[in-house]
Amino acid sequence: MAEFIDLVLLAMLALTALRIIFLKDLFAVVMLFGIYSFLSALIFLNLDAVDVAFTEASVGAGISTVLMLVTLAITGRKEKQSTHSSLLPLFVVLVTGAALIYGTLDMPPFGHPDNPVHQHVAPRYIEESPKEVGLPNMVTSVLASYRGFDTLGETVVVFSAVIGVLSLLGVRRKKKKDLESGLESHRVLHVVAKIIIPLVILFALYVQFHGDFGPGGGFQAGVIAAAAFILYALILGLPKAFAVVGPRFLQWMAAAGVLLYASVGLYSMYMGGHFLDYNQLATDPVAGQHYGIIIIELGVGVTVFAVMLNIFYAFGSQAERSNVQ
Amino acid sequence: MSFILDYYNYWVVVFLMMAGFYIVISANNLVKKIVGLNIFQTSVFMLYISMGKVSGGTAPIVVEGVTQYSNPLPHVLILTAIVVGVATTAVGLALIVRIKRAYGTVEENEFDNKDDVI
Amino acid sequence: MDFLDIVSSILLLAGVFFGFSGAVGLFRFPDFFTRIHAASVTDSIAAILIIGALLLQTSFDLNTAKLVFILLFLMVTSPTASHALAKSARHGGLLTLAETRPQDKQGSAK
Amino acid sequence: MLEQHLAVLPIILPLIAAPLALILGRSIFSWGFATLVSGLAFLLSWQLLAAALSDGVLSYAVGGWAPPWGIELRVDAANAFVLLAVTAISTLVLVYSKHSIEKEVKAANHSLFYTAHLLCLAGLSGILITGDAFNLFVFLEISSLATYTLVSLASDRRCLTAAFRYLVMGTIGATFILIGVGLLYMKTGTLNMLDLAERIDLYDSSRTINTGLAFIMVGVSIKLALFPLHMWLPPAYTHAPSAVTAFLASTATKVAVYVMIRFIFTVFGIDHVFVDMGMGLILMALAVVAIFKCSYMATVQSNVKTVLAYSSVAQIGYLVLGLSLVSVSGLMASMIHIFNHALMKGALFMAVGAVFYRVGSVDIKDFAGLGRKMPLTMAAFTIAGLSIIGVPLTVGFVSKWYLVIAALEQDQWLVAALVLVGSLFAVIYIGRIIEAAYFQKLPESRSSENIKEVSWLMLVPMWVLVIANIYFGIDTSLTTEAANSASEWLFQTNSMLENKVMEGEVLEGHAIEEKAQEVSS
Repeated sequence: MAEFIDLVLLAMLALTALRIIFLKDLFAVVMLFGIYSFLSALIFLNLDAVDVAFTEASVGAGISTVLMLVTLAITGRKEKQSTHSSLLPLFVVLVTGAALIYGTLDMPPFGHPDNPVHQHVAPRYIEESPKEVGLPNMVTSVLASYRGFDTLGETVVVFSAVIGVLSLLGVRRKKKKDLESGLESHRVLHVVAKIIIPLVILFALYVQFHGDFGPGGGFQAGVIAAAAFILYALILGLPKAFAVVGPRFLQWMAAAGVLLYASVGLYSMYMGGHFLDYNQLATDPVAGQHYGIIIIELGVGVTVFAVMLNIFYAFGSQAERSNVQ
Repeated sequence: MSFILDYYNYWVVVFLMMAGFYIVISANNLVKKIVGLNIFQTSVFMLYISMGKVSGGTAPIVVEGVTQYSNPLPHVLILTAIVVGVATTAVGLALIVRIKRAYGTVEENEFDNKDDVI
Repeated sequence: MDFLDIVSSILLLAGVFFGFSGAVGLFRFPDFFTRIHAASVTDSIAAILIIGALLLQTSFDLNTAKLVFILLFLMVTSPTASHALAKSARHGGLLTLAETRPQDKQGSAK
Repeated sequence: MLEQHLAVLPIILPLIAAPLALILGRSIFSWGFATLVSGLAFLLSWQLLAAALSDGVLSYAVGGWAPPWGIELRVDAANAFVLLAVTAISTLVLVYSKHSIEKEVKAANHSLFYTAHLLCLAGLSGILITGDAFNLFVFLEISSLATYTLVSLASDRRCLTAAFRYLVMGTIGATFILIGVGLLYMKTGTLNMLDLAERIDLYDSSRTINTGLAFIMVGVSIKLALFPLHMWLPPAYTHAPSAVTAFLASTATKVAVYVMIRFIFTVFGIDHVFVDMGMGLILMALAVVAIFKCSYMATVQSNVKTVLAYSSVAQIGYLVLGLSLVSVSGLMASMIHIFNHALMKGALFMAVGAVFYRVGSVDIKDFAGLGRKMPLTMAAFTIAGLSIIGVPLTVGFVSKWYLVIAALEQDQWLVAALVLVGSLFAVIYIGRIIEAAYFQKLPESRSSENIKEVSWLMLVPMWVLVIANIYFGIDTSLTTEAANSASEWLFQTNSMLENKVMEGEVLEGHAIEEKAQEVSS
């Protein structure tokens, strides 16, 4: 059954990708990309990668699509007729694809439990991590503890993204109150948003702190919390959102999250262990792992929330500027 | 037949990757290039997740009575890679907004004509 | 197959039927407002029916609560989204089919 | 405490400093802080190189999890040597950038500039030190994102399109590396490079592994701007702020070359890459074409930064050429050239940045008469230019010398001759600029402009590099010793790998014999 679902989803993905190649209407392209992301999230779910599915749905189908739409609002939605000769790209793609297909011929069969991937390294995560780290969600154990350095790097990548976006676009605080911002006339939206936003933030907190036991964690929580504020900013306008959380404050929050994460590593060095060795954080190693993971997940959550919201602010204020012009 | 059943997943994923790759290198519009880049990357993520799957396994969260779990390591790698992807997308889109402001167009061949090449 | 299973299957099938008809409507109807009407109305009822069917399959545990929350969330957001879309379209100056072709309407009234 | 954590500190120091630099906010504080941090990183990497030269390998398990389960940092003579060059250049460029950035970047973005610079430094250090293939991808993306930001900070609008092209090409490269690492992981189940090297041999002739190798090679080639994939480099280097170009030209591509060396020597093994896959010939051909095509391109450009950018692509050809000779001396020539080219190009781009600071343009025709107006800057440019050409008593000569020796060792007379002919092109493109600066008169229209020497804050780092150009050109003991032990170390690791393969074959041989006996009995 799982294989059948997989096949159907893959077919839908292939159709979506083909449609995107030939479409000229960029608005439709971006919406199809959102669908593509969502379908791949379903594939991830079907292949047991619940955390990944969660992230792909919130990032690919959520944040990325929103950012692309805002960009389209500034750049226009029609693609002009391409004048590129498409033969060279086609040739490059065919060669690359042929190389990859050649590579698949010696691949271990799909889903087989004896594959090398399942024989080396991973068994320790599956068998020992519930004892060594003490969390039922192995993905969180590996992410935050065994490969915690990768996750620090990932947080820094997000931080670099906000540095890039801010240096390119900046966030302008508007002095003029008269320009139309948000969806003033939509009464129904206002009421519904006011009901929903607290629930979304509550859900984000649940995802943040329940990530040790179920799918979720700092990254997903940060994105969901940012989505709640993005909704607020969309409906009530950027100036009102700036009054709640200002862009300057968000910059500090983004920096603080990275520093919070790194400080756990420094503290464990101070206690005599290696960088990010959570065993040193408490007398009982498993308790130490638990403290360490909660704190670094908080750091990730804070940074991701601040960065995603700040990036949206930057794009949003550009879009409002182009509306005025 | 079992050959096809063993590999069809990888083949479709390769096709999707190449579709994304084609969009990146052939599109003239910068937004479409970024969409292509995302499709390319998302398909690579599928390659990783496919190799982590164990037939008959469940999601790698400890549940009483389950012995066969899928491999958690590719999931962790891809969580990181998704974040890297969205970071790149954000910076790329910000560049596009600035290019639109500076050149008035986001079609590659049009702004090329507005400057001397290099 | 006990009674609950049968009821749940019927609800599920009904939900699928409504979802499918909504998709057909989305394709077949002529303009924006009729399409969004088809999509939003059938979508709501399909969601209620399908989640109702799933609720009957649970054994009244955490999953039940989660499904109820999802149902409530969909009931609030889905119509709101359709409303916002339609209102924005109207705001932006989109006319209904009847308004764009008044003579046709008169013709058909006769 | 310090010795124990020496391997991780050069990465986390700039990593933690970056958010602090953002919080500091004021341009002058961020600048001072970033320079201080970069200087500290330089001292640490000096210590690290000393430790690596005396003790061999330093392995550091991040999080206390033993490899291959956790992430391992692995420092040996080779990457400590490259790290030393990277941190040294970073510190000098930061000192230099204070004035240069004031001229070329909007005031509001200054603290963002220093933050991005620190992030880039942290990413490059991470790429060099990490011993984990996926961790390498993460740090690669940190440095790349910071680089796109740095390139796009210039005030000319063309920097935007240059940065966008760089972003698209860079992301394609990174995704190719991701595919390659995934294919390797699929066959071996591990991501640790040492562990990968051990387990790859079990599947030596596998098509999946070879495809993975090809994808990693192409991905890294995009990052290091190897000839047909170099198209992103000239525009990016031309339109980025001068300080950024000085930093990137002398570090980013070098780090990518090191990544290629690392994958070839410590993961796949040279026998596999060069003999079985025949990549040596491909790399050598591409390198030779790069040297000629791009040296020629450099002679016909009018923008000096573009001239030097094409020259960089040509110099990358030399680096890859040394690598493709597959010998200790060839690899040693590449390692020396990584260090030396960083010194030359750093000095050259700093001098060009100084000209931009005063004149506001870097066209060759605007260099006319600058020899008198900016004597120190142009003297620095001339000496570093002579170094690029390969005049004796400069580091350029040392690099070319070892490269020619390495080629002759293998009776590659043609290659040795081509290296020397390539230098002639350098005479032309550097000569054009020097001719303009010293033998052409300042145009009448500019004589009223107040063109004078730049401040000491820009001159000192430039001249430190120029003096290093001469010093390491005369006293070659430090660089050759480090490069020699680095390349011997790489070959040693590699032969360890191959011995294992041999044992594996012997075992298989036994198995075959046993089977044969079973059949016969």
